[in-house]
Amino acid sequence: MAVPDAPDAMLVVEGVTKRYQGVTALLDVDLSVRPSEIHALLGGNGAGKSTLINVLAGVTAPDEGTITLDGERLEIRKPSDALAHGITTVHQELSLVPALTTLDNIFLGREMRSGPPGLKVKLDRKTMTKRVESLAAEFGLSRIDLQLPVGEFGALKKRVVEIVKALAFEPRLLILDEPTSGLEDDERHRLFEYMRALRDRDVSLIWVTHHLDELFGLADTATVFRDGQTVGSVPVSDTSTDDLVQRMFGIAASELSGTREDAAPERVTEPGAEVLRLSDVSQGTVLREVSLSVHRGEILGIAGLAGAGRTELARAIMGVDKISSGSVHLHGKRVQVRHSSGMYRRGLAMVPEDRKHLGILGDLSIAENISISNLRRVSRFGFVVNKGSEAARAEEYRKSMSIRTPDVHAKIRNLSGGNQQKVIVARCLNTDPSVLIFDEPTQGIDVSAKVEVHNLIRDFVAAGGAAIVIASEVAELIELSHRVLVMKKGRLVGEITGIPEALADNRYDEVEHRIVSLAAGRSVA
Amino acid sequence: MRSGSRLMRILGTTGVPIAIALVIVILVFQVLSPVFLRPSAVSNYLNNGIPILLITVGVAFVIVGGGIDLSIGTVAGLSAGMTIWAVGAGMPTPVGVLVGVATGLVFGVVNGFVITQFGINDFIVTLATLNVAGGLLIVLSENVSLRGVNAPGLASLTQGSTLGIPTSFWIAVVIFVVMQFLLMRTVFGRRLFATGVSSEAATLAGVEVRRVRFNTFVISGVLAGAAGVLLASRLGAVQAFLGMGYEFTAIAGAVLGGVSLAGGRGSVWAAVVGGLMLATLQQGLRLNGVDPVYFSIVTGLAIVTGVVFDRQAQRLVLRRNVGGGPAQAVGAHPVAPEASHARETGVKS
Amino acid sequence: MSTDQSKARVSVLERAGYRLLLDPTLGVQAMLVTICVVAAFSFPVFLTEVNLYNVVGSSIIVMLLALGMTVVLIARGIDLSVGAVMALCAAVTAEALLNGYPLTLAAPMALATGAAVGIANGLLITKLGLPDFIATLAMLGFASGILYIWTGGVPIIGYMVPEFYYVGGLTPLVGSVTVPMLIALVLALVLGGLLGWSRLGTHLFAVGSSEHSARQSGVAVHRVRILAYVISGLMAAVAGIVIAGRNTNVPADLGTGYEIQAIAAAVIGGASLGGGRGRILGAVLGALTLAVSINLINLLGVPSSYQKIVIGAILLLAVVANRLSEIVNAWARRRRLARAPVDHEADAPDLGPPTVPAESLKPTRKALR
Amino acid sequence: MIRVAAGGMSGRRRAGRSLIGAALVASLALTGCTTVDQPEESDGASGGGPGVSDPATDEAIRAIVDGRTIKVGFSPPILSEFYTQVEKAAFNKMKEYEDRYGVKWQWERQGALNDAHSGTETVGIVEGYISRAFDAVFVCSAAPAETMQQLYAKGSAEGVDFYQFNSTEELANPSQAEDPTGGLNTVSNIGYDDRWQSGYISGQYIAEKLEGEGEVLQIMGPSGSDWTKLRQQGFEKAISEYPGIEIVGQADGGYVRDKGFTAAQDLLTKFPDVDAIYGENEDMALGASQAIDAAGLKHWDGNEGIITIGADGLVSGMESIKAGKLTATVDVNSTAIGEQMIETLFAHEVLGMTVNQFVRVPTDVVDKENVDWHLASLKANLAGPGKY
Repeated sequence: MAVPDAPDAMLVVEGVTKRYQGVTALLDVDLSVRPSEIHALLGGNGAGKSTLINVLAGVTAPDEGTITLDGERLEIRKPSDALAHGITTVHQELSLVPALTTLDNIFLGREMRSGPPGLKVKLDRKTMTKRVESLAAEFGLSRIDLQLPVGEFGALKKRVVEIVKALAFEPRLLILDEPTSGLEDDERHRLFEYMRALRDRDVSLIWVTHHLDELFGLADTATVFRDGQTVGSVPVSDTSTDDLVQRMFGIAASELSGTREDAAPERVTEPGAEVLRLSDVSQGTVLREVSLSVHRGEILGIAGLAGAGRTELARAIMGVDKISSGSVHLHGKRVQVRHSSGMYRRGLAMVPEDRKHLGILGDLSIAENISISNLRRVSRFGFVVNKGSEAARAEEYRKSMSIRTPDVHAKIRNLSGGNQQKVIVARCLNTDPSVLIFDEPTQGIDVSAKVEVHNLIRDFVAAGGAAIVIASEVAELIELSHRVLVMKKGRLVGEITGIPEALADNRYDEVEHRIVSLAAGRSVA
Repeated sequence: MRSGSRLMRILGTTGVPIAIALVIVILVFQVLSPVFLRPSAVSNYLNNGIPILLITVGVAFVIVGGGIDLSIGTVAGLSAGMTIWAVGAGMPTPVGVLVGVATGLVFGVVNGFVITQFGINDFIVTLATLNVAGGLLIVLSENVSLRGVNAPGLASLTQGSTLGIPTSFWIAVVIFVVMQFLLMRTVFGRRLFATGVSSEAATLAGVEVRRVRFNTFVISGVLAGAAGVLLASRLGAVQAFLGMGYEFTAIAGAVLGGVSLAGGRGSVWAAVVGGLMLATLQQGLRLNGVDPVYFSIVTGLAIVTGVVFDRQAQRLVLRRNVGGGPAQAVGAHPVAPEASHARETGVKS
Repeated sequence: MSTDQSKARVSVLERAGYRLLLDPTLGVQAMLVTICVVAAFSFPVFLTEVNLYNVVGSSIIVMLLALGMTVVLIARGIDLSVGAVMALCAAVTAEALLNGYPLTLAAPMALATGAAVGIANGLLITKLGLPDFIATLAMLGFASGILYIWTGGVPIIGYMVPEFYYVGGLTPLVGSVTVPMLIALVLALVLGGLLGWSRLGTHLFAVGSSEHSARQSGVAVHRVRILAYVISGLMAAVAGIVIAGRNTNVPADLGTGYEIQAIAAAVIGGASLGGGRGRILGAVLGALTLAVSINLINLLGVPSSYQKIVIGAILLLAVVANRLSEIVNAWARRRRLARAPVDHEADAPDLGPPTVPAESLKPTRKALR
Repeated sequence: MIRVAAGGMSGRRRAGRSLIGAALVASLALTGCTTVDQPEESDGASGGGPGVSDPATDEAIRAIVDGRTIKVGFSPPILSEFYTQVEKAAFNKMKEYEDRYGVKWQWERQGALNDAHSGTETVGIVEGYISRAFDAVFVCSAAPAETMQQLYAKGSAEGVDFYQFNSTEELANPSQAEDPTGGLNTVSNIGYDDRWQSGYISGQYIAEKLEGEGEVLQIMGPSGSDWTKLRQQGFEKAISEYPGIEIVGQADGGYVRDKGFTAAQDLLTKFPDVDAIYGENEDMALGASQAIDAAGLKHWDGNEGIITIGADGLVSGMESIKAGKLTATVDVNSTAIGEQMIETLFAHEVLGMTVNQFVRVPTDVVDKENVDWHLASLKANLAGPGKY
């Protein structure tokens, strides 16, 4: 389909091309956004969405092409140029400054100043507060929050600050790059409301999302990208998820997820022996008396709002953070380990959240990233790394997990998010774990990669492993888990068992409702 | 294309651009002053340069792990003093050598312990131990004589020659080879790189980051101790201010060779090449009769051009190389120059 | 409302207590007070007006440099060139005075020199991408090399004009108050205001804390970093002018070692080498801590051979104190949050029921399952 | 950091120029350490055979020289006013010899820059001179004597002659009386009369002015430095001879003025009633005199006030003495050292004479009485014609 010719377009991007050191990230891309519309940008990882957004936001300059806003040709060389034209961007990666207060963050680069005329040098925090106070309050940020350094906030609250920051300046064009990642359903919906309200106020929005389900009823137009090129634009009302998936990946949606339908029955199995048990584990104020157990062949989901202590639980199990009381038993034996390396040796492994910063070792190669957690396996005499066998192992994983790279010696940084995540999973599998912990395993990766990662988790468990999955998306947890534990404020507040059976009985909504209610702390209806 | 890209990859290896520059500089100096490559001059040059090269290699380990060690200079001085003291007190040479190396080891352990266990910034801790080691040498030199020691065994470490080349050269080569092996081929080295790239991510991948960092300070301390022993051997006597200021030369040499202050990038041989470059410049200027007041300017210029040159070479290679394979995920920008710069500010907390 | 009531319940005393406990310079304050108390008990002479003024007077040079260093450290840089630049600027001042220029012309010349070096540092770091440590180390070499070649190692002397004795603090202005003290006070206030109340200040913290975020927010990162070095260069120039007056001669090695003292003072004062943290008050207190320590060493008659060891120990103590104060800060913050009426648990704001019809979410979920 | 020591730049007269000067040198020459053989008739060019400006002698020497170029290396421990002054005096003497005898000079200065206190850089510099086969090298270094002597032995074997100047060889060879050349591999050692006497003389001066009664402060150089050690020994020895005089306070002034200033200030708060301050070098003494001003105390006026004394003989020190602030300084005679270096070199290198192992130039205390003369001759030397 062709890009709809939109003479009334507000923003027109024509023929934009961007090459990074020989790699073509965008090739002759067109985009046209009408006034007051929510325009979704879709595409797999590496399709070029982020690059286009970076171009519009002034983070990178295009090699060729033009950008026109309201008929005026724009030269966007740096972020401040974009801001000056009313183009505001909420990047997928938070762009907040930890050392600054919420207020200073919101007004960073656009500070209001007071003082005698011609000498307006003093920051006018009073006016700034006044201006943003009510907006902030709507998103649950108190006055005190405005004065606290952002570094003290959790991920969710940071995301909220980021959104308030974007909304505070009445943008003409608001670009949202995966704005809901890490948000709970409630906040997600609050944001959607705002997006609608902005549209009603004649603001156009460009919205990048991997969650096709979010589009319907919200977005007006969707433009699909593939391999750095525009596939086409389509009114959202005229399309379906399957249609979009096909455009994004050039294959039918059923091919992506079909095979798993057959696997579903095997999920309903008797749990095997207990592998991991936690008894009354506490850690400061973030974990309180958590007791749980995980069995062979089981996927245990952990649900909870951000800040409920899910990641902290994973870190405590892995020995990254020291627990203050309680005990951890592995295969029935108590383990006391002060460091994650000990846990890896004993058969635990973890795929951390925030892949880019906590998962990958960006400057190391794919092979090196795979072997790092179990160097013993590829070393001679216990300390000399055998590069040959290291590469051979990596090669095996590359094939078996279809990690898309021609060379396992390439730096992992250069892979797409989904492939990076597969490498991290390979790293964990390489330690022959009996328990594998996944913390937000599919955050920021595209639909097809997500399916692949889910399959990896299921395969691992099917082969006799045990998995703990932490995910903010309740839907993802329900899809994967046999059993879900819900956390709130560092405690376990509930357990939902028999999920596969419930799904087989079409009781999805009931399960979802229970999880959400427990996590939010409301009484179960 | 194939051979071209291989050439490019070699050029892009850390330290290679500087090594090429080093060869050019040596040739230029040889043309300017024919004595430059005369055996006696080369032997002097090696003997003078090797102690600092050892320190450079030691600090390179710390830097690759994302840290910094400022105490190395005065620790080397103190180790030299302890060696002379031990030998002067009648202990056999091997014991003297051990005493010197052990002194460095003690400082490495103290540095590593305080930094990793208390989580205190390494710049400040090692600045403090710099003062402590320097002070101890002064106290030592006031209380015992660190001169007039007749120790042929100790002296033979640097003044003797094996196969016509100074013994200290062989000692250094062995140490460098072992260290290069340790860094590039062993489990420890791999963990060290992981730590330097991202200590958080390395922790989560099961690397005992604290222990790795602790070990880097121990290595740095031990090599400073070894450097002290060679200094003692060459000088035959120790003066109270020995080693002061060596730390900056060593760090500059390592960085010039391509060891990144942000951590996670570098190699022993690159550090050695960078250190040799500084030593060569100094020796070359000296043999051409340039007043040392110009040295600091020339050295400053060399560092600036060297680091810029290295960066440009890397960038060029990246650009040329990337065209080669579809390995690069489209849109995943391999090097966001701004982002990588952000880490490169030199010292991390 | 209950909020207001509980707010009122937090007594004034308690609030003052929190204020102290939350102060990031708590560590250095505690340390300084401890040293002063020890000194006062050991030597009654310590608390005499004369001695206190002497200590303050002797801390000024390091203090001025530490002020600039703090700004650079906040922006996540480091400036090793300040000592050499100070010496260079002192020489510029002295030479200008020697050539008959009035102080009103000599001082701006020195300031221009400092600013120029700052710009050069900034450009090397931002445009050529050199690590700060290396760029400023090279600049240290440049500046001191130029000074050696220029003076041939012979100190510049004979430039003292009567008003310059005021500038150097050799002639007090009123009572024991000297011009350098006033200069340091004014500049500390100016820089304090700059960091706390100006756009540049916010941007400095932003660049130091997260350069990437700052850039995305439209902060001109390069300009901010260059300005940080310009401020540091200017402070080095001011220090140069003052030390030229205090020293009454300018030898080529005048600035040796000052960079380390400045960094030490700034770090003792709580600035972080990791960027994004640092306080002007901290730098002032840090410089005073160093000066008081030296004063104490001199009064105690510590043999000079032990001085270095003592200085090293003080540095270590100071960083440990800072670390402890961080822990106390964090504890106090948690406690205050626990007691404060505001909804601090608002990591997850309660937003009420979702408003988007759930039906719209259904189809896809199934398609993907 | 070091403005080391030694001394005084003073230039003292442009000796060499007149018979009067020569006579003065001869008469001042101390007996203990014999100055180079010093023909009575010479014009002060003690080492060099050249006598009075006698055309025939000059012509004969000119024949020996035969237009030869002498390659000389000069390695001071640091580039400072004092060593610049030594060098300048040497230049003047070199110019004179060039004019008279047609000898040509190739002079190369390489001073250690970064480690004035440790001297390891000097080792490399001297090795460079050996590699390039210089005829003669003048060295003053903080490096341990043993290190340097080994190096000299090695260099001598390759035909390079070494001369130490302003060095602390008495530490290496404390028994010069019995074994003059013990442990020394130099052709000659040129310095001012007995290093620690700059400390000893200062102590004596203070004691005499105070008539054997009083309290004294001592501002020292960095501990660990040989010069510091010697001066302290000398000073304490002198003071120990006067039981009525007590050293009440000591502090480190690092050989630099601002540290000396602060140290003196601190000590003066604790001991405001002292009678004298000894700064081991002139910069620190000047810092101390600033501290006296700042504390509102009184400078020595011949009868009362605080005596400040340093050592070196720098222009700034002498001007301070003229202004009535610094009381005195020990001028260790940098210009005479520079001249003697060249004379000794010429005598040995060109004329083949055996020169004295120790050449000692006279030392003098400069105070208000004689400062005019010292300052004038110093300035005259600075304006001399030599330049290489």
